[in-house]
Amino acid sequence: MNEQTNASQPTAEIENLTVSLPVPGGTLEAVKGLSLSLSPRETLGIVGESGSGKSMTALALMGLLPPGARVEADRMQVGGADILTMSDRQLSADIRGHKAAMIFQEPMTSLNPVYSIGRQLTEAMTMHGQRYDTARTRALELLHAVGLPDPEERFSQYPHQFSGGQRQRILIAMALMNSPGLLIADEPTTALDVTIQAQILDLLKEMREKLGIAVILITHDFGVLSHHADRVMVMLKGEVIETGRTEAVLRKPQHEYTRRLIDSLPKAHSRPPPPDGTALIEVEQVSQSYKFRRGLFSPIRTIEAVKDVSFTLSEGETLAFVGESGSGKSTLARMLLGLEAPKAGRIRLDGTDIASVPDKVRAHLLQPIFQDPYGSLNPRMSVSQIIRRPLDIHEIGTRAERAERTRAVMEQTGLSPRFFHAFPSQMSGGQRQRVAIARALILNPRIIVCDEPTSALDVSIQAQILTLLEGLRGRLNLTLLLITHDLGVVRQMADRVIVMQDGQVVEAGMTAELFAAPTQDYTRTLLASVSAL
Amino acid sequence: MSAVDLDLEGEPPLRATLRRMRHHKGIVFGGVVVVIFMLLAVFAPLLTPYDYATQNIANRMVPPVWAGGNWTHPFGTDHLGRDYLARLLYGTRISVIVGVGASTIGCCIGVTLGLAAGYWGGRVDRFVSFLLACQLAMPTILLAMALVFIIGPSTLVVICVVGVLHWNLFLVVTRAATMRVREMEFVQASRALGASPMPIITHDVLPNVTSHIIVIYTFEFGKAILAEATLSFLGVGVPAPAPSWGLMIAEGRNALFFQPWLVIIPGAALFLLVIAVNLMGDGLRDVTAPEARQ
Amino acid sequence: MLEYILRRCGLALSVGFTISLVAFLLLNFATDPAVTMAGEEATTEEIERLRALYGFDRPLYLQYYNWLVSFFRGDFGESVHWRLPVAELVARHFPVTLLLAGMSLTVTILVAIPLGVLAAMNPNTLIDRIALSIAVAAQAIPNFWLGMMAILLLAVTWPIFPVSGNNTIWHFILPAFVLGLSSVPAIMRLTRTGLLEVMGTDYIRAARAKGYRGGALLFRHAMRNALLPVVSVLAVQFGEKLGGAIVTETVFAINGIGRLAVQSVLIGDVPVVQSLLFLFAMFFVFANLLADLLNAWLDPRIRLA
Amino acid sequence: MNLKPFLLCIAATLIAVPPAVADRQDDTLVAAFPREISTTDGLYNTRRENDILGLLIDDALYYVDPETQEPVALSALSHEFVNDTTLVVTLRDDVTFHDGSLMTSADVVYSFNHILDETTETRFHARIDRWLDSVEALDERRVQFNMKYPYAMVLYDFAYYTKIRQEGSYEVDGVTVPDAQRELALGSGPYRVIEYIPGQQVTLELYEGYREDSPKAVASIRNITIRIIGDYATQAAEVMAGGVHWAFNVPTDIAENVGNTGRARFVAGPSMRVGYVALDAAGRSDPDGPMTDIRVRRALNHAIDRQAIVDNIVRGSSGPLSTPCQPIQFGCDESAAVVYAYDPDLARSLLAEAGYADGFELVLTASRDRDVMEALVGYWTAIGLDARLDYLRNVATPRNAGELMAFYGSSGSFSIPDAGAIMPDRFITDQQRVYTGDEALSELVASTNSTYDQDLRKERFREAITRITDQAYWVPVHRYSQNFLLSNEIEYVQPEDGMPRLFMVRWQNAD
Repeated sequence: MNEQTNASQPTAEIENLTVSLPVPGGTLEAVKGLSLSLSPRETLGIVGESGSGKSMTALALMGLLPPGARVEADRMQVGGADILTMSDRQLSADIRGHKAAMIFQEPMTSLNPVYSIGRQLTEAMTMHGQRYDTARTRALELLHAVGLPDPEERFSQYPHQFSGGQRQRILIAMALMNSPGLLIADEPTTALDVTIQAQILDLLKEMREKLGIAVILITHDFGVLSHHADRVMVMLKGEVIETGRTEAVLRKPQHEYTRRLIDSLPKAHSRPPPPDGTALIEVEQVSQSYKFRRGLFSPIRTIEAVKDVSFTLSEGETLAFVGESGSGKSTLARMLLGLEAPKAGRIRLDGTDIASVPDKVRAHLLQPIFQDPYGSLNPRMSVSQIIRRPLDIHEIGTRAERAERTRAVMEQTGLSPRFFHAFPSQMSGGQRQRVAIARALILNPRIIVCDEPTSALDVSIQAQILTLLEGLRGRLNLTLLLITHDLGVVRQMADRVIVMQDGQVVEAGMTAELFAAPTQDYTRTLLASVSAL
Repeated sequence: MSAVDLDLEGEPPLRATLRRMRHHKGIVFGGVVVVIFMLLAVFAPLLTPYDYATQNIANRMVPPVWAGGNWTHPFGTDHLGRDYLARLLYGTRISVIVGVGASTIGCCIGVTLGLAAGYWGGRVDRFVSFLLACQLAMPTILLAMALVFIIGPSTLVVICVVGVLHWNLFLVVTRAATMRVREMEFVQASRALGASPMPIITHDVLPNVTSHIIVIYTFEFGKAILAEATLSFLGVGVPAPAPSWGLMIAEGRNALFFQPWLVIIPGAALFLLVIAVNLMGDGLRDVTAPEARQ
Repeated sequence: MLEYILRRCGLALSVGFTISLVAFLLLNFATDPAVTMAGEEATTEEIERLRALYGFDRPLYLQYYNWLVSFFRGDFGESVHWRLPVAELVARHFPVTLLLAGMSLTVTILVAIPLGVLAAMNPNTLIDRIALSIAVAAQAIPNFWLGMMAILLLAVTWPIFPVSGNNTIWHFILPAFVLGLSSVPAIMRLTRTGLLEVMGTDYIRAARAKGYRGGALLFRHAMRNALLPVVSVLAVQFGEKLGGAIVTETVFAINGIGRLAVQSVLIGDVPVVQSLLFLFAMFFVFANLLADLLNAWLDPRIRLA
Repeated sequence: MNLKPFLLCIAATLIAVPPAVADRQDDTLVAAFPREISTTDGLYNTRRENDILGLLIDDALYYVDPETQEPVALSALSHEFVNDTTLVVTLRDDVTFHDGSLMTSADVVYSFNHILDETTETRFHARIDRWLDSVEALDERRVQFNMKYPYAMVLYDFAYYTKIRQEGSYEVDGVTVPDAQRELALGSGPYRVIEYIPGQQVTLELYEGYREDSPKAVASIRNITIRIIGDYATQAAEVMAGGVHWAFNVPTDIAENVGNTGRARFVAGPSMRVGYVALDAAGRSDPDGPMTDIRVRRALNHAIDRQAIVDNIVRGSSGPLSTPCQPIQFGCDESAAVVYAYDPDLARSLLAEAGYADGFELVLTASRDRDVMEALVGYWTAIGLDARLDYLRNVATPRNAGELMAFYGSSGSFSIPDAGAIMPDRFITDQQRVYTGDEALSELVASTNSTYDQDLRKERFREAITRITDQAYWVPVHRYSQNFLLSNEIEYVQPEDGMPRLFMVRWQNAD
């Protein structure tokens, strides 16, 4: 239907693109003077943190910028068509889904829940006058190609009947229906579990080679790019600060920011193994299950979140729980924090059964740090109130003493005193996470339970927080229980690792040993899926 | 789409909300109108020399100024020669008192149940949900009529009946907000600190659902005013000779085609007050929404 | 799915049961049905005779049991005032109200949904503001007042529509409009926000990336998702029309169930009020049930759960 | 969403129901009644609405002539007093019920026995039972009435307080069922009921077998539809819009306004109706209540300006009232009444004298004439009482139960121009509505009708009126004006006695 692009001509080309967005009180230049050129079969990685303008660039290519956005460029073409001069109708008819297709970060929500996948696949062709039979044949062909099992049978099923990975495969198939020359993948794996991530990236690579298309891969994760992109473009605040062959950029980053990005990737640490301390937490064959209903009237289902888990946490060590979402690691943390009671098994805190440890004593022993720095702070309280709250609840000290202690902890966690009366909404994500750490520290607990402490933060901030935690651990002789899906974090921080899957312990061992020689298949898949540099 | 990371000069949430309120046309308009009505209600005796109940049947049905009347009775007089402006002004008191009283009663019931259901969940939630299902199914107007009829009409009875029958929105919103807040990590942090439920509800949950409650309160305020007017109109509300606007409309109904102002004036007052209240509610929702979204 | 339906029906029944209890207790505690029933000019002996005849002297729980049993047999008791079986009164008045409710729902749909769609398609424009203003105004207008204004303008000043009564379909147009308008704000806002929300979802962005735009995007992708909640709220609104009919029918002198309710309350006709309270509630409950089932059927996420 | 079926349904309904507009073309007169007709059987309701309906569908033995206001024979041919307490009535031989059957003496005896039987719960039992001992048929055409005492009002009572029903009308499967004639009363009048929709309308049709020499044979319009329209504003709107031809008792304000538009005519006709507030002098609601104090009752009388109420609110052909009857009635001698002039200061001092200087809570219960009620409450508030209006649809129940301290009542005396038509009902203590607690008065009033000596009756009425007004058992308020709204299409002249006779309505310029 659309003529094959001339081999000599680049698939997509942008010269001097500027995108400005209206914001309260003026305009924001989301992309400034960007130029790029992309040949068939080539993969360009665009990397940057949120707000760097990488997504805006992609949306500009599709003509899908939010209303009110202004686009200026010397030249912008996809598959030989000049996007700048095209109307929305023309863009719809000729570019979107035809010359250029796009897949998005969230496979769970990118399919319309009320229509079957068959309809959503075929309409990409039928809406432009193709026969349904042709479209169906093509769709089944592509579903086979992207590796969806039983495409014929599942053709009339609805999105909610597929897993996240499967949905991303369906979305890739959908993007390829009209054989576009360019595929833009905006964070295609961020929302997926690590083991699935690798599969999807490999699938993209395979499709690119099989179909001869050009790919723009947008990500915040340098790791993703190292194996899958030919060239890399690094963006910061709307500007391209560095561009070049992937290996070259990784090996010899030119720009300070690029260097920081690469450096901030967690590295294996070289901490001497901690001395054998006393056992602070002993967990014996703990199980936990939930009965729940999806709606008020769906049947009751039982989910076994944790099955027969046993481990010991000794004073001074850092133990990491690794697993994908639903592996039961967060449930474990909740049980330790006294937020729920186990259905079976025993948990002993410092030698006492957790059920007989009074709440307030337990609070002195261990404190949590949560994942989401937006949700973990009460937006109606000022920073000092938040940090002081544990002292208020435990009724420790006088007003002045509490304020004194608050200031001390703030200093410890690197929070400037000017934040004392600030509210969470006035702070950045990293600063908030520091507040959360300060709150956890103010009672001088011996154990900190860190539930995904960095996964909601930008990469460069992640590194700062991890460094802070490392420093505090040393200075305060903290015992850390780390819960994460990020193996990089594990390698940097943990002494010991426990790998979990479906509520059960798959493998446990010292970090270095486990990374070097995993014994279980699952652990191997997990490790392999992490894009090492 | 990727967020536009603007390093806005931060300000505390309350001040930010107040600033947004000052710049919200709906709130400003609604607020000004509501305040004017409140002032009229409070200072009614100073604004008119007439009493709302004193009749002068030799001087009935005087048209208002714009319909050929005179300035002695700017809004004219009713079928008993009572000054219509005086009745309207004193009627504001009834509307405001009923609005405040009924929505406060509804608020107390709904918020209490909502907090309990949202915080404890499980059986408590199921019980409260069942109560809600029953309450929603109750034909409110009919039940209110029956109740007022049985107990006997008076302003207090109307306030209580309307209040007792209008708590579902408070419940629904408080429950949903509480459930959401409850799952937020700062609540879990407090629980991990060993705090007992009451301090968590008062310190962590309530401040974060207050904005929703205020929004609902505004809407229910308007609804209660309309409910009172409707009951009075149907003859089972505030008893005569109290100058309830609904009653004034009912009394003016006979003259609708010939002295339409008797119906139009109280109707317009009712409309203006309720629309102002609702505009405030809409505005407050707009203004507090950004925080709710975070 | 079957379990879902059964559960839903179970809830509907238990709600109905609770409400019947409330209706029964409320009116039996608060009034003496025998006195009301004996009517004007009754003597004490006659009241006692009636009390024994209708079993008002028996224990309350037994009375409730009998009332409930006969209720489910279709015997709703007898109106004190009309001296007619309540079932017959209801049968006589209900179709009128049903027609009114149906027509007013049509008005709601025809006004609210297009308005909501228009507003959502043009957010923050003049159209949007006009639509929202209509919603805000419709929410604040006292229904009975609107009805009177409608009669004043459209039936008397310009005699386009009949003034009152329910003899022909033309008699229903003004009241249906007045009653229908009361649901417009809720439905319009819901359509608008629903559509705006849907238009901001990932799957709409994905559909746009596929080449969808304009009307095709709206009708082939966004509408069904946005209207799912609207359908259930419409059903709820339909259930609430009975309550609304109380006022509208009074204003327009329509001889439906709402007017019957008002009259029965004002003359203290206990059996009728009791039965109507229960019937209104059951009507609402079943409208809701229907909405849930409809929603389950329209939404594959529930249908195939 | 698929709306098509729903829309189709609506469309089908629109087509199926033709817009039927009742009008002159159909020879259908539409009359509006403000209050519902709970039964078409006039024996079971005494409201004016039922009086009007009864005159249309029932022919009693006698009829009050609209010109002379004297009783004339209707179903009866003649009557003859055998002695003071024995009356023989001869029936006509050509009166038929609406099913075509002939009216005989057996029907008359059956009908009177039905009223005399207390268990049938007819509304006229108390009144008829007071004087009538028994009824017997002498032959096919002659009926003998055995009276307990001489009764002056007997022919009026025949005209209005009785209906003649076919023998066995109330027997269903051998059991007497009072409601048997509720929906479609079988009468013998010029119109017959063809449809009765409770609370909505009654449809009547001219009875073809009606005899032509009847004084009611002036009926000319084929169909009469009586629509129940609860509020007068709607009635007025309907009259202006052409949906209703005839409405009565319309408040003067509205009627005048409608008349001014020229879209219909306003006629203020004469009325026999009087309005009053009865006070709980007997202390039925509260033995120590303020109403038991004569000074309080007098104060309430002095507090109201009847002339102002009449001039400003009621208007039309109304007038202030000082008697417990309508002064145009026989025996209703205004000069016998103690007149309470409007004097709020005196009222206040009377209250103070009675120990109520700071007032008390006065609840006035009423079910009609809201404007007047509010005016009364206003006057009583003005003398320092905490007066309140309790406006109910059904006053009768609490009234008969003795729960009220003051209630508004009115009586149209069935438009009978004789004080004997109102005072016995309102002052003989066997009536539950009587709150005087005055047995001597009760006997006195009872005696007014028990003689044929008109001078003696007059004397007794004088005495009773003086007693009632002196004791201030009532606050008499006003004589009513009877306001009609008549469509320009019809002709109707209201007879002097104030009883609307709908069968006298004719189309304008009809032959």
